Amino acid sequence: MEVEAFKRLYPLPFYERYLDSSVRPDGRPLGRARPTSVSLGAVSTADGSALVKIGNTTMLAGVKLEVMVPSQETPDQGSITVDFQMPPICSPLVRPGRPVEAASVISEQLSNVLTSSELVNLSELCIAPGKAAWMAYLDVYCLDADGSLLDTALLASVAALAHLQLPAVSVSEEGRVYPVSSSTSGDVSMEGAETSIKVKGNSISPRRRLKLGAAPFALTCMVHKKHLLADPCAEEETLLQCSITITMNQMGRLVSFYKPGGAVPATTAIVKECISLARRRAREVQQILKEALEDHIESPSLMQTD
Amino acid sequence: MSRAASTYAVPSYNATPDLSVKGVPPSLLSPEGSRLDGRLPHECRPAYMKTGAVNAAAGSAYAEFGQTKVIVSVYGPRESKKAQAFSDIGRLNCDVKFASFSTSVRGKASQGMEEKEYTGMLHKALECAVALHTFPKTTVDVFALILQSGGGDLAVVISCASMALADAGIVMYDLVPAVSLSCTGSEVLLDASMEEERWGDGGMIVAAMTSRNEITQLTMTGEWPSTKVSEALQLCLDACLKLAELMRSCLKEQVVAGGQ
Amino acid sequence: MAGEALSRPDGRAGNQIRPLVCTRSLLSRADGSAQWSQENTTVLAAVYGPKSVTGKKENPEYASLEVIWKPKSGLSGKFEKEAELIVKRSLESIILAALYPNLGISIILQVINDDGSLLACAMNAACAALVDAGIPLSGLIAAVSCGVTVNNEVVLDLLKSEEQKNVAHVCLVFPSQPVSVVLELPSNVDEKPEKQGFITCVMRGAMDVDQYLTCVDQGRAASAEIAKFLRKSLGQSQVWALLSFLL
Amino acid sequence: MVALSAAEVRFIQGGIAHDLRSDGRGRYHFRPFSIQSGVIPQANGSGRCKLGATDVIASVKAELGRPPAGRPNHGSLVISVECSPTAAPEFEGRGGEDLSLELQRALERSLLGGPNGAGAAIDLSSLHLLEGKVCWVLYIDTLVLSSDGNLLDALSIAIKAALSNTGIPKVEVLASTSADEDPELDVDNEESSPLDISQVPITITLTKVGRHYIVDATAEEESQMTAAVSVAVNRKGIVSGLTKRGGIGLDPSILADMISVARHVSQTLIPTVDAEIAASESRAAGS
Repeated sequence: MEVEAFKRLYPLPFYERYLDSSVRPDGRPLGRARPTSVSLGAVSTADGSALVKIGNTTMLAGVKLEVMVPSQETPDQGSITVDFQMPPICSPLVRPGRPVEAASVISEQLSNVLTSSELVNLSELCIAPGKAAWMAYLDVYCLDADGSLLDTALLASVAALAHLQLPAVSVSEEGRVYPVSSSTSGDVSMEGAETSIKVKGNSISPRRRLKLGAAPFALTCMVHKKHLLADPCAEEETLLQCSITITMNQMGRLVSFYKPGGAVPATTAIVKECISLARRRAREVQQILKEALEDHIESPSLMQTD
Repeated sequence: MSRAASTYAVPSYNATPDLSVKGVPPSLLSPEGSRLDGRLPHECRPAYMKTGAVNAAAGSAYAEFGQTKVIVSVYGPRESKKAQAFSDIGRLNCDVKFASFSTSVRGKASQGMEEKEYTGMLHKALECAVALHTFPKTTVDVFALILQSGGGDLAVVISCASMALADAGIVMYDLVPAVSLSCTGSEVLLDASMEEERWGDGGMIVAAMTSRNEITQLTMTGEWPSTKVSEALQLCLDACLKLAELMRSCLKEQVVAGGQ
Repeated sequence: MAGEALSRPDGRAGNQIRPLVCTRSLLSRADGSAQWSQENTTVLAAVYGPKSVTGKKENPEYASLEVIWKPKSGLSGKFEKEAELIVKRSLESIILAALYPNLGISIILQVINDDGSLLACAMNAACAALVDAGIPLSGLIAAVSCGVTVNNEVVLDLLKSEEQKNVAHVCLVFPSQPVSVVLELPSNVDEKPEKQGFITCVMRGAMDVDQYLTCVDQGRAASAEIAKFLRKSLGQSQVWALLSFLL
Repeated sequence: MVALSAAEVRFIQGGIAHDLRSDGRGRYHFRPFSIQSGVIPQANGSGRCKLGATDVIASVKAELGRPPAGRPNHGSLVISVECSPTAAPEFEGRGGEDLSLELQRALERSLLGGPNGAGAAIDLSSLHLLEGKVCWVLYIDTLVLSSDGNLLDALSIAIKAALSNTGIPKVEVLASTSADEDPELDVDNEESSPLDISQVPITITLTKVGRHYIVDATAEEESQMTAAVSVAVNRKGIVSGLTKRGGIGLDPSILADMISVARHVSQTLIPTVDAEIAASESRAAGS
C-alpha cells in the first residue's frame, strides 16, 4: 500500500509505527518541543505585546491599560482581565459568528493559571490608593492553531506582561489621572494648557515596568499506550486524545496539573515523567524569554530570576 | 470591579501621545512640504508583505504598511453552509475583524459597525477579481484580522486578501491592490497614516485590477472639487500599479523560495 | 502537626471526608437520575439517552456524549464551559460508547448547593446517574478534592471556605474497576490497585511537586472509600446485572 | 426580489441601448417625484419623498450632546436607515440589515463630510453651543416604506426636505459655576431658527446596465445592473462623497465620465428639488 493511502486509511497504526521507533513524523524525538520564538512589542497600539510561535502555532498577546476606580474591598489593587480569542483565521474549524467552545475553555484555564502563579501582584497596578488604579486587559489572539494552544497562549501572556510598561501619569487630588509626556518625564503635563488641571498637588508616578513574580510555563504532553509525547501538534492532539498539561514556574513549583479525562490513567510513573519533561521545558522557555527581553530592553533583565 | 466613570474611560494612554485628547489638529504638512512621518505628499509608506503566514489555512498573507498590520487567511473551496441556496457558481465569503488592542481606544462601540462595513467593502472589491465559476457549489472563505490599525486599514486588507487568495491557488483575473488617500487643503496625501486620516478634509479608497484597468472598489468622503477628483484618482491608480508590481514580485519570491 | 484536626473549620481530620448521601431515580422524565451530597455540597444529575441525535453530533462509530452544567443561579459562563468539558472527557473514559453508534447521551448537572469540592461532587453524581440510567460502563469513577493548607498540610474534601483560604487545591478522578472485568487496559493490568493512576486532575493554586504526589496518594485512598460507598448504594445486584450484560 | 424572463431582460436592455426605457424615459431622466414636508409633528423636521413607486421618510431630531472628540467647536450628525418590511418581505426581521448598513454608510459619506468635518451637509460649527461641553446632535432617521429602485437618491431628497423643515430651538447658556461642571442651559422650544441647507448635497446614482448607464433606475432595471456609482453633488457642483456599488469593475475613464454625467444631471435636478421643497413648505405652512 502506498504510504499516503495508509496514512489516510489507518492514521493511528501509521502513527504508532513511528512511535515504536521513538520518533515522530516531523522528525522530533518524543520528548522534544517544537522550535519556539518570542518577539516583543509586535503591536505598538498596545501598551505591551508579544508574538509567540511554537512550531506553527502562533499567538499574539496584547495588553491595553485603562484607568479605573478601585473597588471598596481592595482600594490598593488594580485588576487584570484575561481573554483568549480564536478568530476564524486561525483554523479551518472556526467559522465567523459561532463562538468556539475550546476558546472559552482555554480562556478560563489561562486566567486560572495566571492567578494561581501569582505572576502579577495586583497592588503593582495601583496609581493612587482608593482613587485610581490600572485595569489591564490582556487579550490573546490565536493566529494559527496547530496544537498546544494553552502552552503558547500562556507564554504569549507572560511575554506581553513582561513587555508591558505602565505610562507615566500624574494624579490630581480628586483622583483624576493625566498622562505625562514621556520625553520630559515628570515635568509638564501633556494637557498643561487645559484649565481644569491643578498641577499643584498632583502626584506623579513615573513610567515603569511591572515587577513580575515567578513566571509559569506550560507543557502539554500526549499519553498513548506506553509513550509520552511532548508538545503535540494539532494532528497528534486529535489522533491520540489523552492529554496532560503541566504548568510549572521557574522555581520548579507546580502551578497546574491539568488532565481532562482520557483513556490512559495517569500513574505515578507517568506523573513523574511528565513533571520532569515540564521542568526541563520551563527552563528552556525561560531562557528563550530572557533572551527576547534582553534583546528588547536596554536595561538588564527585569524578570525575577532565582 | 467597578468600571471607571466615563471621564476616566475616555482618554487612553499610549506610548505615542494620543491625538484624540488634544483639541488642536496638527498641521499635516510642514512648511517644507514633508508630512508628519517625513514622507513627501505622493510617497507611499514602506510596505512589507509575506504569504504563508498561517499554516492551517489554504492560503494566507501578512501585510505591514507603516503602522498598519493585517493578517488574512483563506480557506476553501469548501462546502457551503447548508442553509444557503444552490448556486452553480462559487461563493466568496468575507469577514473582517479588529483585534481588541489594534486601536488606540479598546473596544469602541462603533467597531462592530466598522467591521461589518469593511466586510461588505472587501467582498465587493474582490468579487469581480475571483473566477467564481471555477469552484461551483462551494465557498471560499476570506478572513482578515487587523492586528494594528494605523491608517488605510481597508486598503491594506484588500491588498493582503488578494495575496492570500493567490497563495491559496484560487483562480483570479488579476491581483487587487488597493490604496487610500487623504486630502488636506490644496494637497493630496497618498497612502494616508492614521493622523492624516483623522484630520484630513476628505478621503478616498481605490481598489483596482491594474492589468485589466478596472476599478473594483471606490469610495470618497468629504468635499472634492472636480479637478481634484481626477488628480487623486490618477494618483491612486499609479500607486496601485506600483503596489501590484510589489505584490507580484513578492509572490514570485515566495514561489521560488518554496520550490528550493 | 499538632492540632491538625483543629485546623479545619468543621473539626474533621485532614484525611477525613464528609458524610456522603446518594439518592437515585428522583426524576420521572429522565432515563436516569441521581443526587449526590457531600454534606452541604449537592449536585443533581439527570441522564437522557441513548437517544437519536442529528447533525454534527452524530457519529457512526460512537454514541456522542453531551454534558450540560447548570449553575445554581445565573447564566453559564466560561467556568461552566470548562467544567462541562472536564466532566465529559472523564466520563468518556468509562462509557462504552461504541455500543450505541449514531446515538447520543446527555447528562445534565444541576448545582443545588456549593460548599466546596463542587467538581468532584458533580462527577460522582454523574457517575451514579449513568448507572441509574442503565448505560453500560466499563467501570465506575470516584472523584475527590484535595488541598494544601497554608501550613503545608494535605487535607481532603475541602469546604468552600478552605478552598478560598488554602494555597492550592486539586480535584482528582480515579477509575474503580472490579478486577474481573478489566477488559483492555494494558497499562493497568500489572499495576497493583494501590498504584492506580487517575483519569482526571484539575488544579488551582501552586504547590510543590512532593505535595502534589502526597495529594494524589491521599486522594487515591479516599477515592477507594467513595467507590466502596457508591457501589454499596447502587446495590451490588444491579452492578452485577450490568457487568454480566457486558460479559 | 425581481424575477424577469429572458424576453423582459432583453426588452429592458434594448430599451436602455436605444435611450428609450420601458416607462418612456431617456437614460438621464428622473421619474416624477413629490415631496411632503412636516409629516411627523413630534420631530424637529421631517420630509417624505415619493419617487415613482419608491417611498421614503426622513425625520430630524435635535438633541443636546457632547461635541465629537478632538473637535470641540463642532456639533454632529447621526444618520440611521431602516428598511421596513412593508417595502419588501425579505426585510422582515434582520433581513434588511445589510442593505440598511450599505445605504447608511453611503449617506454618511455624502452628508458627514471629511474626518475633520469639512464639507459636511450642515455647517457643523453652526451646531456648536459651548466649546467642548455642549452642542446640538442632529439625529437623522430614515425609513424605507416602499422600494422600487434608487433608494439612495430618494433618501437624500427626503433628508434635504427634512433638514429644510427643521427648526433648531433657541438655547441660552447660563453662566456655569465651574469649568468642570456641566453648564446650565435654557432651551426655548417656542422659538426656533432654521438650518442653512444650501450645502446639503443630493445623491445621484448612475446604474450601469450593459454598456450604458442610467439615472434613477427602477427595481427591474437594478436587477440587471453590473455596477453602480452613487455621487453626492451639492448646489455648487462640488462632489461631496462617492460610493461604488455592485460587484463588477469599472474602467477609470468610464468612471470619470459617470461622475461628470452625475454633476451635469445635478444641475437640473437640484433646482427642481429645491423648488419642490419650497412648494411643499408653503403648503405645510398654509394648512
